[in-house]
Amino acid sequence: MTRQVPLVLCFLFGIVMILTEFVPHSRSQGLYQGIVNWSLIISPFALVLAVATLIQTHWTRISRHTEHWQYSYVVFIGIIIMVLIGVPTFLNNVSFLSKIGLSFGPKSPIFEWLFNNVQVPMDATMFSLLAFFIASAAYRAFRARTFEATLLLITALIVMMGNVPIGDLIWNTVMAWTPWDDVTSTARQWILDNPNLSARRGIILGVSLGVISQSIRIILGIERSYLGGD
Amino acid sequence: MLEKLMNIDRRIIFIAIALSVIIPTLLPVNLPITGSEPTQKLYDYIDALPPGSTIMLAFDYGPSSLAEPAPMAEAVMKHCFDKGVRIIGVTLIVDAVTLADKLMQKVSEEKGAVYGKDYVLLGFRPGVTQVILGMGTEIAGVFESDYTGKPLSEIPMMANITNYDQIDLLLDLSAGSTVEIWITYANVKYGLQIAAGVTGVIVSQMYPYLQTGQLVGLMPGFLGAAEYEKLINAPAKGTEGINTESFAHLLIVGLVIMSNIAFFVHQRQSVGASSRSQREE
Amino acid sequence: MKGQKILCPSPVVQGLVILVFVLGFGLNTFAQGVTPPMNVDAKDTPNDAGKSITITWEKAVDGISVANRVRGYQILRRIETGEFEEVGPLLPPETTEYKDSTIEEGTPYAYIVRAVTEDGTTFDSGETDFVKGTGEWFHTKKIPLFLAMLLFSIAIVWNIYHAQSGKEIFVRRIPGLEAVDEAIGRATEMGRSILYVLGLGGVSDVATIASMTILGQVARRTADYETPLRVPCNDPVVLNVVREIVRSSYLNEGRPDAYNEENIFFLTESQFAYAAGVDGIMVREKPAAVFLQGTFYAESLILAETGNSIGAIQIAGTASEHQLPFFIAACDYTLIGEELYAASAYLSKEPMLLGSLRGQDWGKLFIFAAIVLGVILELLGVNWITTFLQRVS
Amino acid sequence: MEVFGIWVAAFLTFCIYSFLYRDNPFYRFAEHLFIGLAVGYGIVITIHQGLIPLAWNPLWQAITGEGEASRWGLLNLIPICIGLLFFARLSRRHSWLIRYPLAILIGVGSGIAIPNVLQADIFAQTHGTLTPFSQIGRLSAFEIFGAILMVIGVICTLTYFFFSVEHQGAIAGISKIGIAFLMIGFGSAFGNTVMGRVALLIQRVDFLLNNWLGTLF
Repeated sequence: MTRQVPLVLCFLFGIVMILTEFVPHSRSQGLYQGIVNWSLIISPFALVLAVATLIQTHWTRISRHTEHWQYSYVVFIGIIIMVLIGVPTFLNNVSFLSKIGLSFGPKSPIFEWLFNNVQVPMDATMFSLLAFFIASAAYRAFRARTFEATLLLITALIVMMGNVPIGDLIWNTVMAWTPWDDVTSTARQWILDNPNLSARRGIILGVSLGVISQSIRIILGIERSYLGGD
Repeated sequence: MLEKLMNIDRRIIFIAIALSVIIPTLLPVNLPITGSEPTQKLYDYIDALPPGSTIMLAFDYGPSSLAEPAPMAEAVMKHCFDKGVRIIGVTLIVDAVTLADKLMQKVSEEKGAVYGKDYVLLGFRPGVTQVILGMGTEIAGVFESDYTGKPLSEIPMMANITNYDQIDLLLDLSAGSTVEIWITYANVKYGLQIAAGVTGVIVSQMYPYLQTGQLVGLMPGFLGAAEYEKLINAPAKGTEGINTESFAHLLIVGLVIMSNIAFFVHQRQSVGASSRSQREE
Repeated sequence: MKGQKILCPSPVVQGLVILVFVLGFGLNTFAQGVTPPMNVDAKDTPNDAGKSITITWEKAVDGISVANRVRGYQILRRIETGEFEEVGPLLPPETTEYKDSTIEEGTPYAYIVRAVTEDGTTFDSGETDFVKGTGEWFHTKKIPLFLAMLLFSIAIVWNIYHAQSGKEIFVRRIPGLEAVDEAIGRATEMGRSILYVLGLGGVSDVATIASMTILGQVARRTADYETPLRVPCNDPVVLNVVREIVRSSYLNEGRPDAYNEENIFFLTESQFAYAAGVDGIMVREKPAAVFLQGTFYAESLILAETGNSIGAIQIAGTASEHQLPFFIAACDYTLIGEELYAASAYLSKEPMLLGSLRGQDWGKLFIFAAIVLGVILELLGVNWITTFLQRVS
Repeated sequence: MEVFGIWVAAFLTFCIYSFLYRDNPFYRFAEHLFIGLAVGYGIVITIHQGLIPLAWNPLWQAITGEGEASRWGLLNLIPICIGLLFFARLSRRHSWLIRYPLAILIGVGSGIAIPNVLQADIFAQTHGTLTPFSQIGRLSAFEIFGAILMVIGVICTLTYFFFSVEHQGAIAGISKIGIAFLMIGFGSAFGNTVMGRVALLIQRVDFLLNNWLGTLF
C-alpha cells in the first residue's frame, strides 16, 4: 500500500498520457482531457506541502529559541494578515464589517494595498541587491585565469556593451574612421545568433535526453526518489 | 598598493554602482537606439494582424522581476489597442495576477480600451502544464470565469473564442522557464504561434527556439522594451531604463578590465618573486 | 507648346485611351462572372478526433478592374436535409484550404466555396459530395515519434539492466573530480576545514541528489584524513538525509568516532539570509576548499565571490544554467550541467545512474548521426532527412 | 493612503538595502515579513483562483443542480479527495499517503513530457540545425559560414557531454572546441544577466527618486 500502489498509479497515468498522444480518436481525447482536468484539481492542494514545511521550521525555531527566533513571529504575522484579509470573501456579506470599511478577498483594496506597497517593493528590492553583488563580483572574482574564463569574459564584455545604446555610440565616435557602423550591437547579435545558439542547442539536446530518460525511469518505477524515505 | 587595490572594500563598489544608476536617473540622457531583428520580427508579426484578431498575453513574471517585462507588456498592449487587436491576459505565476490587473487597467485607461470588448484578464490557475494543455482543448474548461469571477460566457469578446485555434499569437512575458513550457505544450501540440519577452537572465537560451521558428519574435530584456517603444514611437520606461543602464554597464566593464589588469600585473610580480627566491636557494 | 500637348493629346494617344476604355468595359462585363473556385474538395481531416473536415480548392480567377478582384472566400455548408449556411469568417484571398472544426462527429456535410469580390458580388463553386468526420485510432504522422520513443526507452532500460547485472560501464574522466583529492589534501596540509554547500534544492531535486552522492564520496576521503567537513543546509529535510549519508560514509571508512553531527547544520531556508550565513562562515573560518554543488539561484555569485576572496580552492557544479557563468568565472573547477550527474554516477557507481547515462549517450550518438548525415545529404541535394524531421517536428 | 503606501514601500526598500552595509535587524525584519506575506498571498490566490473555481464550484453546482453542470460533476469528488491526501503531510504516521497524489501528478507530468519534449526539443532542434543547408543556394557567404559554424558548434558541444568514451586524441580536440562554444554561450548569458540585474536596480532607483521623493517636492 505504501509503495506499490503509488508506483502502479504513476505507471498507469503515465502510460495513458503517452498513448493518448498517439490516438487522435475522440474517446482517447476525452480521456486525456479528463485526466488533465483531474490533475488541475489535484495540483492546488500541493501548496499544503510548502506551507506546512515553512510553518514547521519557524515553529521549531520559536520553540527552540534558536538565533533570531523572534523574527519567526513576523513570518506568522505576515501569513495571518494576508490570509485573514484575502480568504473570507463571505464576510463581505456581513453588513457590520462593510460599514466600518472592511472588505475581504483578493480584490479587496486592503489586500491590494498590502500587495502593491509591501510585497512588491520588498520582492523587487531583494532581487535588485544582485546588481550590487554582480558589480562587486565583476571586480573581485572575474579573472581571466584560464583560457575558458578568458573566452567567457571577453564574450560577456561584448554582449554587455552591445546591450546598451552607449556601446554603439562609443564605437561610432571612437572608430568613426572605419567603414563600419554599430559594430558593438551587431557583434552582440552575431554572438547570440551563432556560437551562443550552437552551445545552447547542444545543452538543450543533452538536457532533453536527460528529461526523457528520467521520465521513462519514473513511469517504469525504476526511479523512486520522489517517494522519499520510508 | 596593488594588493590593496585588488582587495578593495566591496562597499566602495556598491556606492559606485548606486551612483552610476542614480545620476543618469536624475539627469536623463537620450542615446540613439539601434533596433535588433528579433524585436522587429515580433513587431512585424503583430503589425500584420488584421483588426479584430486576438493575442494572448501571458504575464509570467513576479514582482521580483517586473522591471523588464512590465514595460514590454505596456508597449505591446499600446500597439495592439491602437491596431484594434484584442488581448487576453493570463498568468501561470501566482503573484503575477495582481500586477497584470494593475498594468492592464493602466494601459486600457490611457488608450480608451474597454474591458470585455478589447481585452480581458483570465487570471491565474495553479498547475502550469495542465493549464496550458487544458486551454488547448477549451479555455472555458480551465477558466470558466475571468479574474473578477465573471463567467466567460457573459464576456462579449470571448464569444467566438473556444481554444488556441482562435488565438493568433501567444506572447509570453517571462522571468523563468515558462517560455520553454509554452513551446513544448502549446506550440507542438496545438500549433499556437509563440513569441517571448524575457528578462536579461534568460535571453541567451531563447535563441535556439528563435532560429527554428518555434518563437516568432523575441524582446531581450530592457533592450527589447526600448526597441519596441521605438518601433511604436512611444518612448517610456524601457527607453529611460536602457539609457540609464548604459552607464552601469560602462562601470562594470571598466571594473572587469581594471581588475584583470591588476590581476596580471600582480601575477607577473609574484612569478618574478618566486623565481628569484628559487635562485637564492 | 508643352502645355498644349497636354490639353490636346495626339491622335495616337487618343486612340489608345479609347481602346483601353472599350476593352476595359468589355472585359468588365465579361468578367462579371469571375471564374469561381475550382476543384473544390471536402475530406475528413486525417489524424484528428473526427471533429473537423478539411476543404481545399483552387483560387478563383480575378476580374481585371479593382471592383472585380476577389476579396476573399466564404465557406458554406449544409447537412442532408438543410439549407446552405456560412461557416467561419471571410477568408483572405490567398487561402486555398480551410479546416471546418465546428462539425458534429458522424453527420454528413456538403460544402461550397464562395468567392466574394471587392464590390460584394459572389461567385459560388460547385457543391462537394457529402462527407463526415471520423476519428482515427492512430496518428499516422506520429509513427516516427512513437518508434523513436520506443527505441530510446529500450536503450535506457537495457543499459540499466546491463549495469545491474554487474557489467562494467565506462564513464570518462571528469576534470573537476580530480581536483577533489587535491582540494582535500590541501585542506589537510593547511589544517583547515572543508566547506560543502548543497545549494537551495529540495530532496527531490535531481541536482541535489547528485550533490548528496558526491558529498558521500567526499566524506569518505575526509574521514581518512580527519579533516573537518562543514555542511550548512538550507532545507530541513535535506539536512536529515545529509547527516545520514555522511555518517554512513564515516562508518564505512571505519571512523565513526571522527563523525561530528554538529558540523552538518541547518542555517535558514531563505535565499539571501542563507547566502549571508555561508559568507559569514567563509570569512570567519577560512576553509581551504569550498564545494558548491547542487541547485543554485541568484545567490551563486555571492557565494563564489566570497569563496574566491578568501583564496579557497573552489569546485563548483550545477545544472542551473543561469548560474554557471558565475561559477566558471570565479571558481577553479566547475562541473557543467550534465557533468554533475555524470560525476555522481562516476563516483557512486550506482547501476541506475550509469545505465541511463550510457543510454543517453546512445541517444546523442543518434542525433549526431542524423545531423552529420543530414548535412551531407543536403549538400548532395538529397533532402529526405530534413523533410522527415520537418514532418515530425 | 496612496502617499502613505509609497512611504511604507520606501521604508521597506531602505530596510533591505541596509543589508549592503551589513546584516542588521531592519533587514531581518523586512526579510521575514516578506516571506510571510508572500506565502499568505500564495494561499489566498490558490484558494480563490484555484480551489474555488476548479474544485468547489463544479461540485457545488452538481449537488444543487444549478447552472449547466450535470450530476457527472460529482465525479470531481475523486480528485478532490486525492488532493486532500496532501494534508497527510501534517501527520508523521500517515505522511506516506501524500505519495498517492504525488505519484499521479508525477506520472501525468512524465507521460506528457516524453512525446512532447522529444518533438519540441529533439526533433525540432535537430531539424533547425539542418534547415539552413536545405536553402544553401540562397544564402550569402557569411550566412553559409554561420550555418557551418552552427553544425560544428552543436556537434562539438554534444561531444563534450559524451561520457561513455575517454576524451583522447581527436575526441579530446572536438570536445575542447565544444568547451569554447559553451564558454561563449555562458559569456553571453553573463552579459545579458548583468542587463537583467541592473534593470532591477534601475526600477527601484526610479521608484525612490521619482515616486517617493516626488511626494516630498
